Amino acid sequence: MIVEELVLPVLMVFFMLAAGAYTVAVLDRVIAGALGTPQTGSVWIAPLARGAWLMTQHANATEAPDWRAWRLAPALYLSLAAIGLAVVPWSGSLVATDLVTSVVLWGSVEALATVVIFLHGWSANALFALIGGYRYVALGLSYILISMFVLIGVALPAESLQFTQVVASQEELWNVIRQPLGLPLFLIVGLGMTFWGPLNLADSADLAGGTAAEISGPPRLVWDVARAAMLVAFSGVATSAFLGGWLGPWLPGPLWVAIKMLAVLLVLLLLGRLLPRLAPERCVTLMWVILLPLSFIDLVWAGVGALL
Amino acid sequence: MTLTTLLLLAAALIGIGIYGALSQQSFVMLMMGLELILNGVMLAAVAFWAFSGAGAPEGQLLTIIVMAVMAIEMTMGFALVVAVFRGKQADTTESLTELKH
Amino acid sequence: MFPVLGVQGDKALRHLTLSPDIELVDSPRHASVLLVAGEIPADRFEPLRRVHDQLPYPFTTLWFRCEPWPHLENVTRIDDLDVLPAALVTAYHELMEGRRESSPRILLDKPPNPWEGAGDFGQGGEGMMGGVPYGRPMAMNMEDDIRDGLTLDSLTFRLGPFFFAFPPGMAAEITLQGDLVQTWKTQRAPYPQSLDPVFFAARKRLVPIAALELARARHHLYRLFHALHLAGLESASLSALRLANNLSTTSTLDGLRRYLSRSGFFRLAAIKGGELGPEQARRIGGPAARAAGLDEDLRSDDAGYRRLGFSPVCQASGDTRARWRQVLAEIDQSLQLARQAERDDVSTSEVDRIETPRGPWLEKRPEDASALLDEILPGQEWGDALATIASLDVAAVAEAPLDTQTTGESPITELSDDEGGPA
Amino acid sequence: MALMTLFVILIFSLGAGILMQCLPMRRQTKPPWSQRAPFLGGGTPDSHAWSRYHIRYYPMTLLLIAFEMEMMFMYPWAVVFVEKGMKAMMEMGMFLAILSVGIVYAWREGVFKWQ
Amino acid sequence: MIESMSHGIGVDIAFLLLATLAVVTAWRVFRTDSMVRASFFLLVSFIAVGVIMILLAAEYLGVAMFFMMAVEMTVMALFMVMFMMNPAGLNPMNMVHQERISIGAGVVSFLVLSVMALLAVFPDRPVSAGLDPVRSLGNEMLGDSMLIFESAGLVLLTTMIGVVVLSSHRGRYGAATEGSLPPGLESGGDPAGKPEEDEDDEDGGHHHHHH
Repeated sequence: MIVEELVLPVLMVFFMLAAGAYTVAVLDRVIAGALGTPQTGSVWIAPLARGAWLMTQHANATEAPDWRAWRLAPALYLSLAAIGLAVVPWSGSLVATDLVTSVVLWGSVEALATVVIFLHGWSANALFALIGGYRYVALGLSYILISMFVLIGVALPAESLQFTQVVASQEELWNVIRQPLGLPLFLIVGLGMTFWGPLNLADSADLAGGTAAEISGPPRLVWDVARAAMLVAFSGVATSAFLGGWLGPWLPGPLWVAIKMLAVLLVLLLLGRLLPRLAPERCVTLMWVILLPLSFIDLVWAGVGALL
Repeated sequence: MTLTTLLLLAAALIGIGIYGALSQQSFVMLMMGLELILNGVMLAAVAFWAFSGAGAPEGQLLTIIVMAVMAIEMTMGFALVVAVFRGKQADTTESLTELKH
Repeated sequence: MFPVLGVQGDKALRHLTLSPDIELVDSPRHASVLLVAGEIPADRFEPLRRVHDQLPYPFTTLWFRCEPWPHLENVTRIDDLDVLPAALVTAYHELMEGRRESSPRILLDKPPNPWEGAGDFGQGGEGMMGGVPYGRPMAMNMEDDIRDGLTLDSLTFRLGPFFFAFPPGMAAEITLQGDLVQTWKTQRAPYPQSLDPVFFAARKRLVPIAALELARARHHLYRLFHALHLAGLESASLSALRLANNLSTTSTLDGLRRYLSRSGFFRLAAIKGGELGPEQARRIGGPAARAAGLDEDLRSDDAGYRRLGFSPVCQASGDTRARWRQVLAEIDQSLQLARQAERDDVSTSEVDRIETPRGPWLEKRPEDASALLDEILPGQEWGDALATIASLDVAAVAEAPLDTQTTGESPITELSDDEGGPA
Repeated sequence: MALMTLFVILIFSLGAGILMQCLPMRRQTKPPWSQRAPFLGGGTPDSHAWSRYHIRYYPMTLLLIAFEMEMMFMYPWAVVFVEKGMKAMMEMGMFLAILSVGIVYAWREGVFKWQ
Repeated sequence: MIESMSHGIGVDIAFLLLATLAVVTAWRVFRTDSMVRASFFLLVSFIAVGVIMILLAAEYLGVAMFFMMAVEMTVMALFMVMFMMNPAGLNPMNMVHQERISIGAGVVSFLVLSVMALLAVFPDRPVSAGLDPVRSLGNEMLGDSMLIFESAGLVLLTTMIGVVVLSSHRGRYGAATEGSLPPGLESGGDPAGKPEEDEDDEDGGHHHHHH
C-alpha cells in the first residue's frame, strides 16, 4: 500500500519533472530552429550541455541580497511545479494525489507562483530584478481571476472540484468543444504563469533578464528547470481540464495524456516565439477589460451547457 | 489533534495577533496583527465545526465570512493608507491621530 | 556570451547574431566570454572594467579590433570578422576544459563604501535610514512624483555605456519612481555611427540611386532588427537582419510587415508614447521628423528622385508607433525607388544636399541628438522608454564611412560563448 | 494519504531544488565585491535597489482582493450547480452582474492604468 | 481525507509540526526587519493553518485559504514595501510602542482563551464520515443562507467602489490631489516629502475623496 500510494506517485512526479523539463528544452530549440534561429549540433544534447555549463559556472552574488529567499525562490517554484504535476490524472486510477479539491489546489499553485516569482525578483536587491518582480505581480494578479473562472467552468458539468471527475465528465464531449472559450483563455494563463513569450514580464529582454538578470550558475539552472517544469505541469492541467485527459480510443490512457500534453506544449512554445512581449500596462488592461469579461461569457456558456 | 489542542493553537495565534495589533506603530504591521487574530478565529471555527458541530454547514460558512471580513478590512485599510499618505506622507498610527483635527 | 560594443562594434554583433554556435546574452551574469568589439574610447574604460568584473567565474575575454589593455595577460585579439565566431567557440571550450585560466578581476575587491563593523549590528548603517548598510546608502524620496502625487523613494542610477538596449556607447543618469522614468540625463552621447560608403560617395559625385536606396533600407532594417529583439520578437528580428544582409532590388518587405501587424507588434508591444513636438522633430530630422508630420526630405529637391516620382511619406502622430510605421514605409519606398532606378538607370543630381537615413546632410553631417531623450523620456514606463530610444536614431554620423577605421574609437562587445555548441 | 503524498513531493522537490544550488556552491568562493555590484551596463547605482517602490497598479491589487473573495463563494456553488438548476443560474447572474459593475466602474475610474 | 479523522498517529505528528510552524512563523512576523519577509511569514502561518483545516476534513476551506492568503499577502507585501521606511530592514529597527502593555494583553488573552478551551465542555459531535463538506457548503449557500451569501456579494461591491474612490488618483472628478501637484518636470529638482510644506494642498486633496 505504501508502495502504491506513496512511492509510485512520488517517482512518477519526479520522472515527469525531469523528462518534462528536458522535453520543453528540446522542443523549444526545435521550434526556434524552425523559426530561423541559427543552430548547430544536436538538439538532444544541447540542453544537457547547457545544464553542464551552468553547473560549472559559479553562482553570482549581489551586494546585500536576501540570501535565503534568493536561494529558496527557484526551489519553491520547482516544488510548485511538482505539486501541479501531482494533481494531473494519468488514468482513472493513476493519479499522484487525488484531492477532492484538486482544481482549487491548482488555483492556489497559480497564486503562490506569483509570490515566488516576486520573491525571486525582490531578493536580489538589484534594480532590474526588482522591476521584473513588480511587473510580474501586475500580471500574476490579473490572470488569476481568468484562470479561476475558466476552471469553475469545467467544474460545473463535473459537479466536482476534482480533476479525475472533471476528466470523467468529458466522456461524451471534450470541454474544448463544449466550452470553446475556455482553452484559449487558459492558454493565456499558462503563458503568464511561466512568464513565457508575450507575457514574459518578469525576465524580459528590456530588463536584461529581469528577475534572472543577476543569477548565474546552479541557481539559474534550477530557475530554468522550474520554469520548464511549470510549463509541463500547466499543460497537464490543461489536458485534464479541456482535452479529456486520458480519454481516447485505441491507446492506453497515460499515452493519450502524454500526447495531448505535448500538443499543448507545442502550442504554448510556438505562441511564445511568435508574439511580441506585451507592455505591462496594456497587459493589465487587456486582462481585466477584455479577457475577464470573456471568461464571464465562458462561465455562462458552461453553466447553460451543464443545465441543458 | 483534539478540539482542545486546536483551540490552544487558535488561542496562541490570537494572542500573538493581539500583541502585534497593539504594539506596532505602522498601519500595515498593525493590519498583520488583525489578520493573525482572524486566522486564529477561523481555525477555532473550523475546529468547532469538525468536532462539535456535527458538520453543520454554518461552521464553514462562518469561516468564509471571517475571511470576507478579513478581505474587506484589508482592502479598506490599504485604501485608507493610500489616501492618508497622499495627504500626509505618513505611515504610522501616531500621525493618523494628528489628522483628527 | 555578452557583447560589449565599442565603436563600429555593432557590425561584429550582427555577424555573431547569425552564427549558430554563439548565443548573445543581455546580462554579463549569463555569459562566460566577454567580447570587446571595436575600439573603446578612453573615457569608457572605467565602465568596461566594471562590466569585465561582473562576469561570473570562470570567464575569459576576447578583444576584437581593439588593443587589449597591457596589464591583462593571456588575452586574445582578433581582427578578422570571419574567424571571430570560431575563436569565441575555441575560447569557450578551452575555458570549460580547463585549458584556459579564467581572467583575473581588474578592480579592487572592496565594497563601494567601507561599512564592516559600523552600526549597531555591524551592518554599516545607523538609525532607520542612515549610513551605508552593506556598503551603499538607502534610497530616499528625493523628488515629487510626476503622476499621482504619492512621493515614495526614487532610485537614481547611471546606466550604460554598455547596456544593450541603448545605442552603442550611450550612457545616462536616470531616476525612476516605480517603473516610471522621473528624470533622464544623457551623460555620454552614443558613438557616432558609420554610414554606408555610398552616402559619402554621394557627397563627392553623382551616384546611382539604386545603390543609395538599398543602403538606406539596410540601415533601417538594422535598426528594426535591434528593436524587434527588444520587443521579444526574436524570429522577426532575425528575419529583418537576414533581409538586410541579402538586400537587393528584388527584396520585398511584405512578409515581415504582414507578420508584424498580425502578431500585434503595433497594438500590444511596448511602443506607446515618445511623441516628438515639431521643434524636437526638426532637431533630430530624418525619418523621425517625417513620422511627426514634417514634410521635409532632401530627396524631393533632387532631379533624379523627381524623375522617379518621389514624394516623401509622412505619419501624423510622431510617437514610437508612428516612427516604426514610418520606417517600414520608408524601407518599402526605398526598395521601390531602387527597383525603378535600377531599371531606368537613374543617378542623383545633387552632391551637397544628401538625405541620409539619419537625416539631412547639408553643410554638416547629422549631429548627435541624444540630448533630446532628456525631454521626451520622463514620465514614460521603463519598457516604453526603451522602445522610444530604440525607435529614435539619435547617434551622430561619423566622419568616416563604414569599415574604414580612421577614428581611434571602436566599440566593445562582451560575449559569452554559446554553451550549447557542439561538443 | 493523498495529503501525505503531496507533502512528500513538496519536501523532495524543495530539497532537490536547494541541493542542486547548494552542493556545487560549497566548492565556490564568494564572489569579490567588484563582481557583486548590480549590472547596469557599466553604470553604478546611487543606493540599494530596495526602497519604497512606487507600484503603479496599486488600486488594481485592492480591487482584486474583493474580486477574489467573490470567487471563494463560487467554488462550492459550482459543485451544486447542476443540482440546484435555475436557482444557481440566477445566483450566477447576480454575481457576474456585481463583478461586471465593479469592472466597468473601475475601468471608468482608470484603475487599470498606471497611476 | 475523511479517513484522517480516524486519528492515525501520522495525523497527530503532522498537526504538531504544523502547529509549531504556524506559531513560530506568526511570531517571526513581528520579529523580522524585512517587510517582505514579514508578510510571507504570515503567509506561511496561514498556509499551516490551512493544512490543519484540510486535516480536519474542511478540504475546501483549507485549500481556499492558500489562494486567498497568497493573494492577500502579496498585496500586503506590496503595500508594506510601498509605505514603510527601510522596507528591507537593511538597518535593523524597532517600530513598536506600548510594548509592555501589548505583551501583557497578548499573554492575558492567550491565557484566558486557553483556560476557556481547557475548562469548557463542548459537545462531542464530530463530522460524520459520509459528509461531503464542499457539497454541504454549496447547498447551504444556495439554501438557508442565501441571504447572507447575497448580501456578502453586495458588501464586496461596495468595498470595491469604496476602494476605488479612496485609492485612485484620478477619478471622474479630476485628479484627487489636483492643484497640489508640483508643476511637473520643470520643477523636478524640488525636494519632496516635507509634510509642513504640503499641508494646505493635501487637505484639499483629502476633501476630494469625500465629495
